[in-house]
Amino acid sequence: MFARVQHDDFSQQTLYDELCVNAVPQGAGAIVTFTGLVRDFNAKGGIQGIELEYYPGMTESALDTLLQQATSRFDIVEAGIIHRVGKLANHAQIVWVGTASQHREQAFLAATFIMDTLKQSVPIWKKEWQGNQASWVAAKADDSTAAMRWLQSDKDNTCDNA
Amino acid sequence: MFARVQHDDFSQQTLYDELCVNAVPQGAGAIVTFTGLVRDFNAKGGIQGIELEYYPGMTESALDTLLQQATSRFDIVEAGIIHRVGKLANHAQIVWVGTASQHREQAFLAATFIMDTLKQSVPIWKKEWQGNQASWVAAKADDSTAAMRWLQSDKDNTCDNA
Amino acid sequence: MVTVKFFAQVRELAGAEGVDAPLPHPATVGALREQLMSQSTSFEDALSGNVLMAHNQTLCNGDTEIAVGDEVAFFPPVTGG
Amino acid sequence: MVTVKFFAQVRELAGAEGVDAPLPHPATVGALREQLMSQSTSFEDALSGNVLMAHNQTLCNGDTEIAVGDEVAFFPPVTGG
Repeated sequence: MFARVQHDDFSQQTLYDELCVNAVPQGAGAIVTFTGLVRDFNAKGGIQGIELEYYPGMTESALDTLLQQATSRFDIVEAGIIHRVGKLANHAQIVWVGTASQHREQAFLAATFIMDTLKQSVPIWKKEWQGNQASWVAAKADDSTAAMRWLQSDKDNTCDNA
Repeated sequence: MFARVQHDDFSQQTLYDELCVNAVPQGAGAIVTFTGLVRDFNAKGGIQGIELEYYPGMTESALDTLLQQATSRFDIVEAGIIHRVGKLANHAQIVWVGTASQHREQAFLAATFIMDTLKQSVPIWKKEWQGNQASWVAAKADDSTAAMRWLQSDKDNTCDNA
Repeated sequence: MVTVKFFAQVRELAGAEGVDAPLPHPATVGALREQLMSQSTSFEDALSGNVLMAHNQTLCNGDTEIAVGDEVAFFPPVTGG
Repeated sequence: MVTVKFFAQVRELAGAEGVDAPLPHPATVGALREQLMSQSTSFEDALSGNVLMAHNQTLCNGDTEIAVGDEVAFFPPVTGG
């Protein structure tokens, strides 16, 4: 498993190959990848790129936990996440998720789960640029604390013992 | 949309880029890919590669129809399928499916749908090699005719008018 | 004549990739199949059991009508992907 | 002291990436938040409303106990992916 936060762009081929290094010897027959791209519009009209902020340390740890959760919930043999941060132009690659399984259904489900959970619970914040103004994107989850708490279920939860 | 049957191996990056040529100008924010690999075992033990046979003409036409069906059923802006034929070694890439959508859920659903339907209804047949013997893989669908007939629902169906 | 094609197990059992056949009476895919099965024991083996049929590269059934110059294919349930 | 970090809108409203704060009484994340909000109007703006809290990089709530040397972060609901 691998999870990285980086500013630099990523190569589809390189990440696919990295996933296969562990996946193929474990009998993987199905590889699913998801790539998120910067869209060039929002509800208010055209945008000129985005900017992503993260919490160094906590973000990587949340991604690691997310991969562990996906591995325990689904019958997958390997998974990886790359998330870019910083300023990204329209159409740039933002996030890549890869999953490998012996059976395609599990690979699809695990990749879907990772993306759904990532959007709700990994500490990353997005700004959209319109002209010279950058606006923070509003969160969709009504109860964001509940959404994020999910990530803690496998961990020694010092907070809830307080 | 693009669908090809070929013996040669394919490159993840090249196919991803090919999908993006049409997908990105149409506002795609989500790209999903599926890759099927030759597994090195079956229920009876280890295998030494597979061999895939197809029906030149009908197979390509079935893949085209499948892409049209996926496009009409799901909110996707682009999709592609590559299926290899001939003799393929263990761990080789067999099939690639890519879908692009404004929203990730539709991209995931369309890719899942394409793979499920492809396995049931596209004229391709698989042999597995064990030692010097090659055995045809048994079909899983109980009613294969029904599974394949689904592909005809959008076409001028001369057969059913007979 | 009608162009007949065989694929996968059907091809191997038939011992041929295909054959040209005269138009059967009645002129249907089902009658063509019967005509081929009576032609040799290997064709009989190949075409009995769960065999799918295509007429001019579209899946069809035994009632489908055929004409001179058409292409008819027989093959087992598919197993690609 | 406790290391306090702000992110995204909270950081911008606070006008700072973080601050070192004395251990509050009681020594909880909630008391720390109250203490910071009474410190300046920009901190008050930043920390009112729907703000999430993390203690040593794990999501927590206001009752979470803290000690000298701990790291506490305040940030809005996440919007990555």
